[in-house]
Amino acid sequence: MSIWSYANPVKFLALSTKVQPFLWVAAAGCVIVGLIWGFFGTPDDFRQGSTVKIIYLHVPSALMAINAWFMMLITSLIWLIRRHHVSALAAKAAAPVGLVMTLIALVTGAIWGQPMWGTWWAWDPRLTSFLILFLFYLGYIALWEAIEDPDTAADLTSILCLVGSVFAVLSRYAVQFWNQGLHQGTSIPVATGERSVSDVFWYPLLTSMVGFGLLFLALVLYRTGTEIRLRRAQALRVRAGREL
Amino acid sequence: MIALLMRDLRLAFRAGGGFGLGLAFFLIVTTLVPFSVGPQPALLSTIAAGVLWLGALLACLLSLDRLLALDYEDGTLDLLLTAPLPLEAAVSVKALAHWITTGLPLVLAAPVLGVLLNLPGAGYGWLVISLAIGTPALSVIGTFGAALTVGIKRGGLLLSLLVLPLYVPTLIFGAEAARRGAAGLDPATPLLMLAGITLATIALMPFASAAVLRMGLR
Amino acid sequence: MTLKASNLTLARGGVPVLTGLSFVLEPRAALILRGPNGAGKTTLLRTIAGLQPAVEGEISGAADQIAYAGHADGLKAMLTVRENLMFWAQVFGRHDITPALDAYALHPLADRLAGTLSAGQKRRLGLSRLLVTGCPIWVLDEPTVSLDTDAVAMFAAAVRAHLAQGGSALMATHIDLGLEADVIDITPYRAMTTLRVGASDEAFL
Amino acid sequence: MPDLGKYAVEVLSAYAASLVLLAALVMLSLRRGRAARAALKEIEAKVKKDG
Repeated sequence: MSIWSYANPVKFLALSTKVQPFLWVAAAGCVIVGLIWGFFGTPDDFRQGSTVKIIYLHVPSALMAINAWFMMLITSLIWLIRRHHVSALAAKAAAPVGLVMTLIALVTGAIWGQPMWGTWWAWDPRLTSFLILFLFYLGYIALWEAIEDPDTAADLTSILCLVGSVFAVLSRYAVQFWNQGLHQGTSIPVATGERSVSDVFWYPLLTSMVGFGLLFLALVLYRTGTEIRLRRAQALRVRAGREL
Repeated sequence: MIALLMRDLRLAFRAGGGFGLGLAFFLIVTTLVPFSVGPQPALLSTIAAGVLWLGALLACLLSLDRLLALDYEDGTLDLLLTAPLPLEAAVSVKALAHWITTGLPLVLAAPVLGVLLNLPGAGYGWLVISLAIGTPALSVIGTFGAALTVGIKRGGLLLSLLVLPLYVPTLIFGAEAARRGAAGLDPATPLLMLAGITLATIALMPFASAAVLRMGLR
Repeated sequence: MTLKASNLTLARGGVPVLTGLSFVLEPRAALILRGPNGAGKTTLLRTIAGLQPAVEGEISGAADQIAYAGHADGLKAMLTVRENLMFWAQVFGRHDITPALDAYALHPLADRLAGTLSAGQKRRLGLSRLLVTGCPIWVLDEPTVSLDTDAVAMFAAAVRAHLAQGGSALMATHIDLGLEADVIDITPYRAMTTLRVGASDEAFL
Repeated sequence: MPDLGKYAVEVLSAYAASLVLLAALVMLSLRRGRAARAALKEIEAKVKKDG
């Protein structure tokens, strides 16, 4: 059985209904454990004091903010190439989640930046990139809302997602060129495998990141189900209307 | 293709065509800046290059919602789609017409408005060059935004919301080049990046715009 | 050029409206579509003109042969009649607009702005556009809307001349133009709401 | 409750803001989901009755 068989809405709904309870429990468990562990169980940083506890919200949400867009890019491509409706609806479902994740990353970043850098906001490349990402999410969601025909909306938002991705990367480099920035380097460099975060902070952070990831997954599955039901209701309504 | 270009230009210059509106908007924005930040010459001269770039960008944005919407309403787009002209070429030509009627006048007017904002003497040349290189990208990207929103009623605001984030790289490199020029620094790097963006968007965006138009008009 | 459509299924807004429709349009022939409102005439004509894809079935002989005239005429109010026509002629790679002006008695109006014309005059201008395209197959959606008796006669004469030159015409109209035309009633081809194949919402039913 | 030192306000407000945002997202998703289920049930029942 190929993975594409889950592109069928009915099959997708059946599967997602089955896994969702586990996902929700696991997501809630990881988020709660990660945050409580981080909040109560870790020492203060010798330079940053207790503000380091914000990392358990800031890093996971920032990670998911980018991953959500990345997921939308992939599902948009799948829609454009293979025309699977579930894929397009998953992209639609993920956008608000990504938007909120971006917002959390921005808010926690600002609250963290205030005591550390002495300012709520700095036009630092990372902060600025996230602000731009936020705008992209807004535009993407607004375009979905504005187009009546669902397939046309899926087509146009997919292309916007594609073009937007290119421009988002371009903006990232432009912003870096424009201002070198205050923000510390990446916390989890994938390539080198070396962490700039010590173990005491790392394990609760990892738990929290897994939790945010699972939460994202659970939310997207749930919201995709919602979109599928709305689409089905609309399809039935159109046809019922034409009988008369 | 030339026929389409000539028609768009002629329409823009006829009464009600909207030519000059962008220019007037640019003038007003520039005039309002000193009212909002204060008249100190030193302050104005540091922000002049950036303000002029931003003003030009907003003026460009202003006329985008007429770019394809008018042709959509009177059926011209449907007829163009059935004509032997490739749609990619048609949207490129429309972007070019937009640039000639909106971007080019802004480029030419910018130095005059620079005087109002105390732009340093070294900055005039670089401002004009950076605008001349950058504004075509604004027109081409704007055409994509216009194509996305063509069938949408009251799509003007949405158009701005979609297009402005896409304008970020162009604005950063363009304004950076103009600012460096005004400060007497070497603007070569941002100018080359700007040129790269412009060339890439001119080469690639028409395909996206045409694809989006075909999907939207179906 | 023979236009062939075989076994077409067409959708409007993702829902099939017509199915199993086939026809052949030979040169020198005209084909008139009949059917009540909402039967899918406009959808069919737009599909033939290439503005939307058919859900199923094949259309051959249409590529770059078609001059389409829909509900909107694609006229610019701020251009004169002559400029409007000249533009469309150039888009189709031609330059001579005199025959078009002749056929619809537009010479006296040639230098008026299209925006100042009456609805019927605009429609005449829109129809004269077909003559400057030089395309052999005309696809017309309700061409006689807002035309008076004289103008309908001009239109019928233009179609007749077009057919005599080897062209063909496919149109949706309720008016009898006095043409030697086949009539095809599309009502029987109406898609049942139970038809799912190819509908864009098929997966959701 | 750990001693948050002089940054207590910052840390707590960051947690509060994030949790509120997440809760709002989950609530809105659930509400929309329930509305969709109800709408679908209604139209399905109607279609079944008619056809």
